[in-house]
Order: sequence, then structure tokens, then C-alpha cells
Amino acid sequence: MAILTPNRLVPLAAFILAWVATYMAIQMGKQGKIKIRRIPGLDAIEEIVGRSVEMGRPVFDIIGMGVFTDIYATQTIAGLSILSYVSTLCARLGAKLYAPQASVDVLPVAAEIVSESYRMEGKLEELDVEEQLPYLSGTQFAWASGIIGMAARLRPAGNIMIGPFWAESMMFAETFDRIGAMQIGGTARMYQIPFFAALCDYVLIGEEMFAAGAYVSGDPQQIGSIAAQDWYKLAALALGILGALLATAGVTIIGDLLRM
Amino acid sequence: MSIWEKLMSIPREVIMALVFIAILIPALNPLGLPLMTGSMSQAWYDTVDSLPADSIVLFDIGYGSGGYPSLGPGNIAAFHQMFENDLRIVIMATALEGSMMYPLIMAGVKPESNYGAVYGEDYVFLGYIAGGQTAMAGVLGDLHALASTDYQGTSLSSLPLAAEVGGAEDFDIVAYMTTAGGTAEGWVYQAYSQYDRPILGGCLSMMTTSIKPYYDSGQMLGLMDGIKGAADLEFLTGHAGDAIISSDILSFTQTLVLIFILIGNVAFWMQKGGGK
Amino acid sequence: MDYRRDIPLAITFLVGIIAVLDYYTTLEAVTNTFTVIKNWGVVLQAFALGLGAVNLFRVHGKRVSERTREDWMFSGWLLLMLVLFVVVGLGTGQYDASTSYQWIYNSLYLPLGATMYSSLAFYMAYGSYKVLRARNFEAALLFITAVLVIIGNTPIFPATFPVFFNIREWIFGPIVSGAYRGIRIGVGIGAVVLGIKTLVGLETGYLGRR
Amino acid sequence: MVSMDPQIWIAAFLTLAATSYAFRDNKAFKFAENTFIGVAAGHQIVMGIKNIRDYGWSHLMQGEMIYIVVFLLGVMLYARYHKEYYWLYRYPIAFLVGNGVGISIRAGIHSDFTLQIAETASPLLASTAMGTINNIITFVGVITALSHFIFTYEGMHKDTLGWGPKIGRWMILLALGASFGNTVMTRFGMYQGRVIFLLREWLQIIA
Repeated sequence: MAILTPNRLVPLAAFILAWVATYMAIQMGKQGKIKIRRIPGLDAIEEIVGRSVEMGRPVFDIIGMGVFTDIYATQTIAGLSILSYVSTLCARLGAKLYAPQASVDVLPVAAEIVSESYRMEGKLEELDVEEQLPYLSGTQFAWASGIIGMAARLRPAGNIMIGPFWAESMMFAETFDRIGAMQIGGTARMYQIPFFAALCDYVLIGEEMFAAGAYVSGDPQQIGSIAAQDWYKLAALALGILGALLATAGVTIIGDLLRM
Repeated sequence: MSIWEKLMSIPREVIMALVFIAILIPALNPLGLPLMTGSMSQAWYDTVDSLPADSIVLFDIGYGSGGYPSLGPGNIAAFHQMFENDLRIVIMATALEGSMMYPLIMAGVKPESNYGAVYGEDYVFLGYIAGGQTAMAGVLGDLHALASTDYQGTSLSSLPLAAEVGGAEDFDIVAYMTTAGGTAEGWVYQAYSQYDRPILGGCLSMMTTSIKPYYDSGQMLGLMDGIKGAADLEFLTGHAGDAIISSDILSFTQTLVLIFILIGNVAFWMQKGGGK
Repeated sequence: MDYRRDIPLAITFLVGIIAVLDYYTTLEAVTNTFTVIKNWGVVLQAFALGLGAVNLFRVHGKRVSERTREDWMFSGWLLLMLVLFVVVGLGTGQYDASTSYQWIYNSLYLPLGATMYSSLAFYMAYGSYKVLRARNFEAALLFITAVLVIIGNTPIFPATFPVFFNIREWIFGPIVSGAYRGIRIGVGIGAVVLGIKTLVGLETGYLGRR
Repeated sequence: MVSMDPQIWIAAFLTLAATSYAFRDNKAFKFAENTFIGVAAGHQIVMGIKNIRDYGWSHLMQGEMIYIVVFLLGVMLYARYHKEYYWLYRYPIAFLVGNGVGISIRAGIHSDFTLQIAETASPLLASTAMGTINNIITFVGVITALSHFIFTYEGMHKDTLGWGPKIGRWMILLALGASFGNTVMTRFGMYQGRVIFLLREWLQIIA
């Protein structure tokens, strides 16, 4: 076995199996064999939109400053899936939606998604893309100021922030809290989650946002990759529990094997 | 508006002005409070201390102006210890501004006058190399296939230290300080996983929680926890600097923050209780 | 075959697979090929560093030429600063190692880079006051460790009562290690699955949407 | 005495202008922000060209003609702004993505997955009672936090098993609190550096 690097057999096997698992899971997703758990945060979104209708105030959906070409692209895509869901609910129930944008690349896609939702609900004439999906700025602080200004002027009853967020997260969460909006925050940028967790009525931590995005979009590819990851997490759980128990009894075989 | 409601919504200008004052007082009159060193910075210090003289360190300046106040003082202290122990340092930068940090750090360390170190023999600076993890893998894989000059354009073959190192096996340890999560993970992937090199890492305090699993699993031997870790290193190496001054300021500002948190919570619960 | 799409996908696959093989095999041919790929990667990344500037020239150049927005002068200033750095950096032939370049860097970039994000400290103080409230069970959990860590991080408390320091060290022990290792495993496998999807062309966001 | 160095004055003005945003958005901040974006992009170009010279051009000069391909790919990056030939930029991007993904996931599954599980599979008992308690808390934290992120097994979130993800969420929130506390310190630690600059270099009040 001189061809293979020593001490890396287990990671290599894990890598190859991950490849197989990803393929299998996506196939199973296409056949509809995988059911994804409904994240409680999604119920909270319905509550937010309903509450806004009752109060006659708008709903904000902020997907963050992400673009399609950086490593946060998947977060932006999850944010767009949620935007599609939120815009459908808003169109159906009659809440006015605002989804300010920070990226010229993402803006047309977001506009298309929201228009589609309104069209499906037969309410396209109620949508004004220019007004409801304004492009604010691609620079962080100008973007933050823009959102804070809009929030103060329009006084939304609800705010949904799902996507990649940076240091502006706390400014947003605090601003919307001050005007009394109910909030949901979600991001896989771990540094920003504490601010969402402290202020929002519901927070989607890390991968929960991908699961929520996959759930509402029903995209077999997204659902499939979540299933593949789940298999690995289950394996990690089993190996971790078994390994710890065996090691406590003096048998360190699992730890040794994984270090091979 | 009740007193509790007022206390729940202190205007932000008031709080910010008080914070500004709380920064000024200790900056003007330092307290010199004793420090308790954390185990992760102690581990950094001990690891460097255990390296035999002439060991070669690969050091990455992975931060720029934004990270300098937190990491710069720690970097200076770390270099002091390395030069004191006669280690040799190959310095590179994965951050765009890293090469601009280098003169600032060296102005604080003064290796020539303090330790009689010679550029090219005891330390060398490769400059900024684009590409993040690709740059790390490039330097660790085959340095001379990637670069032929140092940051001032001097040929690497004319610098004895640079000529001596060819790749990962020539570095006894890899150390980095960074503000970027990708850089902190990247060094673990490229230096530890790929070449089994031991690692020391320094990052902003806000990153410490997410980087710590690598320290727990032994992939990193030391972890400098932002400004707190920097103060620890200054204390341990006996080179007091800006991080220790910052510790005094932290005492004032964070106490003020704690007081506000207390006011906010008491008012919140009193008002909630009164409303029922 | 669509050379606009299929060739890029093939390039991604090939380059990625060589990187993986370089890690798991000891074949010399692979290692040598990957050394070249790495060196090319550095050069290509260097080329990519100019893309941001092109974007800025497109957006702000338009604002300057139209002069319709009231802040067009800021756009002009922005471009002027950009050009200043390039002229001084390239003019001396020494790039970042020249003293004149270090002068403009230390007067302009350094103070701004260091202040832009750190001025959030003021917001942080206000934010902590507004945010850290034990308003419900979940917020209370966050509240407890946050406050204990802030106390432990404030040198005056550990200096008076060392126990506060030990509490902070303990929180960073089992509590942080446990939860964040769980998160790290999840994030790690997530990145691997996404990476595999990218290599085999199931994830094509980076190609743009046109 | 106040400093007489113009460099210090420019830096002090920009420091104050950038700080002012915390209090209110204003013209001085806008000036500072636009300066920042401009100089950052300028610096990027300078470093980019230097890197192309040092790591690309130098190889070409040594007779490695194959590097012409890299220069071609580099130029193709800029095709993205062309209406018709925009797709050319996908070639170099594909190269960068392939390399970036390959180089990180090959080790990611090792460092983030197998080694982290290996670390979890350690004895729970330690030489001291406190050590054992800590080991058990860490272990419970890893296992429950992981279980919180399992989405396709309905059973994982029901009945007795459902306590796993629930406890996991609580453990994560406790850990996030620590992260919050450290973020407060990060921000203050950063700004203090600026105050020390203002007092020492500009106003020269402190030594």
C-alpha cells in the first residue's frame, strides 16, 4: 500500500463514503424518500406575517450582504428560499413585504422570486419591486444605515433575517427590537448568532437555516445533501458514544482506529 | 413613563459618552492590576520555551490594521520570546495588510539592537502571498518552487535562513495570528493535517470559541485568546506593552457595561412585575 | 458540449481531484502537478485582487460622470484615493516596502482600518445593555454565561476575587469545548458535502447566473 | 504637547471621523468610509501586481514558458464585464474554486471530522472527581449539540430521544453566551488601541 499516504486511511474512506452518500441521498431526495423535519422557526414566520396583517404594518425580510460567488453563497441561497416562502405568505395574507437588497448580483434573482410568489397568489398588481426590494448599498455601514433608516420610517411589525450576516447583525436586531417588531434571526456565521439569540423571538442556529431553506423549497438536491450530512452525524454520534464507553472500560480501539 | 421604563431605555448617546470617559480615565492613570494568565496562553509560552535553540519557526501575520490593536501587542511579545530563546523565524503574511504590519511589529521588537539578530540569518520576511490556504500549502510544500525573493526583492538563495528551508519538514513549528476564520482553520488543515507540524495560533477573542476544538484535540499546542491572551504573553515574557495597558482600560469599560446590563435587567423585571 | 459551462466544470473537477489525491496518495507525479497548481493558484488569486477596483470604477465612475446624486464628490474622492495608492505603490518600484508607501498607509489606511470596526465598541456597550436581558429561558442561558465571561474578562474582578477567573476558565473548558466540538463536526461534514457537490458540478453558483 | 507631525494629524482626524458613526451617521463618516474603500482597493491592486511579479513573472523570466497560461487565465478573469465574452471568466474561476475546494475539504474531513470524533471517544473517567464531571459535560455537549442538527429523522426529536436535541440547544446557547462575552472584549480591545494612539501619538498626554 505504498501508494496511499500512511495514517490517512480512515479519512480517505470517510471521504469516499461521503461522495457515495451524497449521490445516494440526492437520488433518494428526488424519489421523495426523505422527509425533513419542520423547523419550529417556520411556524414563527407564519406567526410574524399573521401578526403584521392584524396590526396593519409591513414585514421585513433581510437576506444579508452575501453574493453568489463567495463561500457564503449557500447561506444566501437558503435566505432566498425563505424569502420565497415569506413572500408567498405575505401575498396570501395581505401583509406588505419589504426586502432591501445589498448585492447587485442577488437583486434580480430576489426580485424574480418575489414576483413569482405574488404571481402564484394572483396578487402581482400589489407588488412594486422598485419600492419593496430597493437596492441600498453594497458597503457594510451604508447598508446598515439604510436598513436602520427604513425600519424607523416604516415601523414593521415583523422582521425576518436569514442569510449571511456580519457585524451589522446586532445593529439590526437592536433597531427592530426598539420599534417593537417580532423577529426571527438565522445565520451560519457563528460569530453573529449570539446577537440574534439574545434579541430575536426565534433563532435558527447554523445548519438549521439550511434545513429550513430545504424544507420550504422542497429542492431534492438541498434535501439530499442534508440527509447525507445526517448520516455522517449519526455515524459520529454512534462512534462517539460507543468509543467513549469502550474507552472508559479501557478499550481505546475506536479512538485508535480513527487516528489511523 | 415610570422610572423602570426610563431605566430600560437610556439614550444611546448617554451610554456611549460614558463609555468614552471610561476609556479615558484608566488610559491616563493606569492601575497596574495583577493579571491571571489563562491556560491556553500559558501553553503557547511553554511550547515556545521548550523548543531548542536554532529551531525554525514559520510565522504568519494574518491580520491587518483592524486586528493590530488586539493581536499586534501579542505578536511583539511572541517575537521577543522567540528571539530571546535564539529561535529563527521565517515570517510570511497571508493577510493583504500583513506586510504593512511587519515594520510596525519589528519597530517594537528591535531584534538587531535587542538580541543582536541578523536579517537573513535569524529572521526573514517573505512578504504577502495571495491565495490564503493555497499560499500556506505553497510555502509548506516547496518554498523555492513558489518564491525566489523576499519582500524587498532580495534573492532567497543569498539569505542563509531562507536558503536552508525548503518546505514543511524544515519548520519545527508553525505559528499564526489572524483575524480570519479561514486562516485559523487553514493552518490546521495545511500544516497539521497535511504535514503533521505542531501549531500555535492566535485569534480575536470572538473567534476563540470556534477555534478551540482544534486546541482540545491536540492539533494546536497553544492558543492566544485576543487581547487577553496578548496581555498574558506580555506578562509571561516580561515585556509589558499596549495589551497590559488595554487590560486596565477593560476593567473600567466592561465594569460600566456590566452596570448597564444590571440596570437593564432589573428595570425589565420590575416593569414586567408592575405591569401584571 | 457547451464550452461555456462544461469546460469550466471539468476544470474544477480535475483541479480539485488532484488536490485530494495529493493528500491521500504518495504518487510523485501528483505531488509535482499539484505544486504547479498551487503556484498558479497564488498568481491567479493575485490577478483577482484587481476585480474589486474594476467594480468600484464602474459604480463610482458612473456617479462622477452623471453627477446626479448629491454624493458624487465622495465617489470622486474614493477613486482619487484608489489611484493615489496605486501611483505611489508602483511609482517607487518597491511596492509596499517603500517608505513613501508606508507613509500614506500609516496616515490613511491604518487609522481607518483600525477604527471602522472597532468603533462598534460603542454600539457593543449600548447593545449589551439592550440585548442581554434574561427575557425568556433561552435568552437566560445565554445571559448567564455571557455575564460570567464578561466578569472574568474584566481584570478588576479576578484581581479581587480569583474565583471569577476560574469560573471563566471553566466555561471555556467543558461548556465551550463540548458544544463547539459538536458544531465543528457538523460544519466540517457540511463543508465536505458541499465541496463534493461543487467538484462534481451539482453546485454551480460560482459560475454566475447568466 | 500636541504632535506637529501631519501624518499623525491626518490619522487622528480619520480616527475621529470613523468613530463618529457610533453616535450618528454623518458627512465626516461618509468621507472616512469612502476614503477607506478607495485606499483598500488601491492597496489590493498594489499587492496584486507585486504578487504577479514575484510569483508569476519571475517564473516566466526564468524560462518557464508554461506560465503564459496563467497570465492568460488571469486576464480572462476580467472578461466578466464583457457583454458577449463574459463566460470566459468562468475558466479561471473554475480553477480557483477547484483548487480552493480541494485543498480545504481533503483535510477538513480529517481535522474536523475523524479527529474530533476520535477526541470524543476518550475515557469519561478522570483521576479527579471534577475531571470526571468535566469530561461528562463535554461528552454530553458534543453528543447533544450534534443531535440538534439532525433534520431527517423525526424520531430524533420525539419522546425520550427528543431530550437530546433539546439539551443540545441549551448547551449551544450557553456556549454562545461565552462567545458573546468574548466579542464584547474584542470590540473594546480594538477601540482601546485607537484611544491609546490619540492620547500618546496625537495629544501626547501619556507616555
